Amino acid sequence: MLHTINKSPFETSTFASCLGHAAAGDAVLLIEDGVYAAIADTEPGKQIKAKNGTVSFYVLGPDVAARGLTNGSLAEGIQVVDYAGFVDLVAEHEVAQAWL
Amino acid sequence: MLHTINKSPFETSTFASCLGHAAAGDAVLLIEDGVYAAIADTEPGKQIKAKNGTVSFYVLGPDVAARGLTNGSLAEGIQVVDYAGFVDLVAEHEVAQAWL
Amino acid sequence: MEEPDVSQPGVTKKFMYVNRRAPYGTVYALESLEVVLIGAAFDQDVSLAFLDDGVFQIVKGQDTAGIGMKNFSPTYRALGDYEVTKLYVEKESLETRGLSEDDLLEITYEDEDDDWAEKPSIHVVKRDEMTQLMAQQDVILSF
Amino acid sequence: MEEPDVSQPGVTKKFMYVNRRAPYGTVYALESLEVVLIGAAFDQDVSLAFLDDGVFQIVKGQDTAGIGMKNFSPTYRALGDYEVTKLYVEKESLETRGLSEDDLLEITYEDEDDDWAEKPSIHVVKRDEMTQLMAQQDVILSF
Amino acid sequence: MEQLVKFSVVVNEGPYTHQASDSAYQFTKAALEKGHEIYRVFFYHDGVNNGTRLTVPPQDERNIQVNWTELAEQHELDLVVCVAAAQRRGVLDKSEADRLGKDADNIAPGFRISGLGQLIDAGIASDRLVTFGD
Amino acid sequence: MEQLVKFSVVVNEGPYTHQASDSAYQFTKAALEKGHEIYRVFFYHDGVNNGTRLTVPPQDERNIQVNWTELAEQHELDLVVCVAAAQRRGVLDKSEADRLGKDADNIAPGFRISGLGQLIDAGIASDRLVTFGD
Repeated sequence: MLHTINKSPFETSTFASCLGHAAAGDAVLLIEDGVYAAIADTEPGKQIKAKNGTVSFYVLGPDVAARGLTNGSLAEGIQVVDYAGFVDLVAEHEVAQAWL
Repeated sequence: MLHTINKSPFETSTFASCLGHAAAGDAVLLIEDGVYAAIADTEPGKQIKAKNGTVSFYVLGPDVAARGLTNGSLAEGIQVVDYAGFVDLVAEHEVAQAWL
Repeated sequence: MEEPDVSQPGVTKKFMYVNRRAPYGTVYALESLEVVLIGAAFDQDVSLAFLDDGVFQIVKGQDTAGIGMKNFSPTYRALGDYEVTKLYVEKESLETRGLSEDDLLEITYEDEDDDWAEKPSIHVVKRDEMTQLMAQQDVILSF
Repeated sequence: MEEPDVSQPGVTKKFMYVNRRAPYGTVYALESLEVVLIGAAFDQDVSLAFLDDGVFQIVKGQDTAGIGMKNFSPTYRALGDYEVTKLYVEKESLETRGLSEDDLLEITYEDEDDDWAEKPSIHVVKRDEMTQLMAQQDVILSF
Repeated sequence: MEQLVKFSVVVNEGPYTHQASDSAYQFTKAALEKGHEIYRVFFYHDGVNNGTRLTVPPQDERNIQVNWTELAEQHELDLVVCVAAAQRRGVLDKSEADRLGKDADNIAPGFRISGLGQLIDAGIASDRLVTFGD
Repeated sequence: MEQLVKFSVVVNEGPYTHQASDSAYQFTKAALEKGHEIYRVFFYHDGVNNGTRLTVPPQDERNIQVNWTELAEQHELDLVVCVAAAQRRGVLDKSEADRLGKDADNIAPGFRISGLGQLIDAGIASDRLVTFGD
């Protein structure tokens, strides 16, 4: 399963709920304000680092750049994709679940 | 100052942020999904109980009833008001700040 | 107006409607329920998940007269008539919100395979069971 | 089209714009900034507060080419030209988000009372100072 | 005796999706019933979508636009839709539609389109500004 | 070689206020560029507000409705606006307006109004359903 998260982890509980329901082998893609979860050395960034490997983490590059974050500032192990990569991720996983 | 909160404390950080910025003598009115913060024996309900006295807490009765909560299930010390009471609260405080 | 337009009559997929929002503050709960009712005509394998603030949707005793909005909670009780009989409610979400199963609407259905016995539609499940249920779906609709 | 219509020319109130949301994911930051620009014509005592996710609005290096939206962050740097010179940023909000003042746009104004010296508009303040600032206002606009 | 106050109300969300407009309506009605003055109701962000006369809610549901229009008629309310926000979202009156080359308009009776200055003016001229949003 | 997939896309928020419609547009465009099929784009909740032709965004801003309309023209996309959600929010085509006694309509070119069954059908008929919302 591919989970998408579009909410800031500092503003809503969406990120926490998604991580609580992501099974081993699932992928999580952060988009829109969801990309803020990827900032290294924050609480959500640490949770990503801790869960990385069990779950694969991706972040949408165009949303990262729009928000002034650099790829170097992201938590270790997160892979940056563009919209074409987003399409690939949906295609590769049988089901996409949007955490809104 | 009168603070209004219209978000569930379980979904967003609005409730926490408002309480972090409410000064002694301020009033906090819970409306819409914000009324869920008033449920006794929950984390937000306990925070209200702890801060009650320093800050006055109010909840909008029609929103409580709509959500199937009873006045008896609310944290101690919260005062229930109707829309007319909401108007009074705004009138009585020099400034109203909406925490959205 | 809303004719079921089943383009692929042979296909049965597992549809899950994921409800994570409270009612009334936003319209998502109501309009999600409208999808469930229309979707029932399509003969798919349907279940509903209630987690996070979504559990508030099925709290009993809702009375919306004071806010001027329609109380749509009785419609959940009618879901059995639409053959929507699997409502999974997350235990952890209830507990965090100070709720127990007793606070929820009584939602039942008549089991045609068991002499129309009346059975509960609501199943309170733990988070890891919810995760497993989600993993079994073909289509997940979240609003 | 947008003529200042100052109905009470003698009145000066303390207006605070409270920014608590990130840019781009929603339009509130942009449309709030539009109010600030229009409001500048009214000669009120204006300040802006950035707290919670609002601090993300003034992060430097924003590049929106990839999402097809307009980058409006340069407008914050022009606020000094509109005599909007008090931008309060909450320290705790920055820290929670892994940010420091170095990550923010450089926003300055020329102080006409001090031989047009260039001065910083941004003031990083602690939560209790922010609370005090809020308490001094006559009108608080939050979007 | 209670002191009478001059309120302005800001509505930042459209009809139905969020409760904001409903809450603002109930608040405004209650304030008027208590004898207070409503200086202005200002519709911003998606709030401008409250001002379209093309809505047709189900018959068993409240009609939010009609509620506002009727309240405005009864109490001579000044319902202002922000022009910039409205143009982004497709809420136009006849003269805006003509000026912008659009073949239809959709503004509801009782609402008028004006600039953001009307919001600042409301903040200055009113005793209290109350915001409803998401 | 990559496998081609049949997608449907759900858009639950209106233009400008939330990024959902922009993200959905970028996703749809990227999927088409990779040769995938888009079975349907379904607009629900406030998403129906993407389908009004009366929007006039500032000239330096993207025109979300026009983006969708042009993409639909280039790729024969099926852009469906949910009728129930649209009526609540004031998005009508000519025949709906006539039927409901409204004096104007506002549907944009390339969009059609239909029932919620089209969403379920998209779920059944597509390999993948991707939702964008708030």
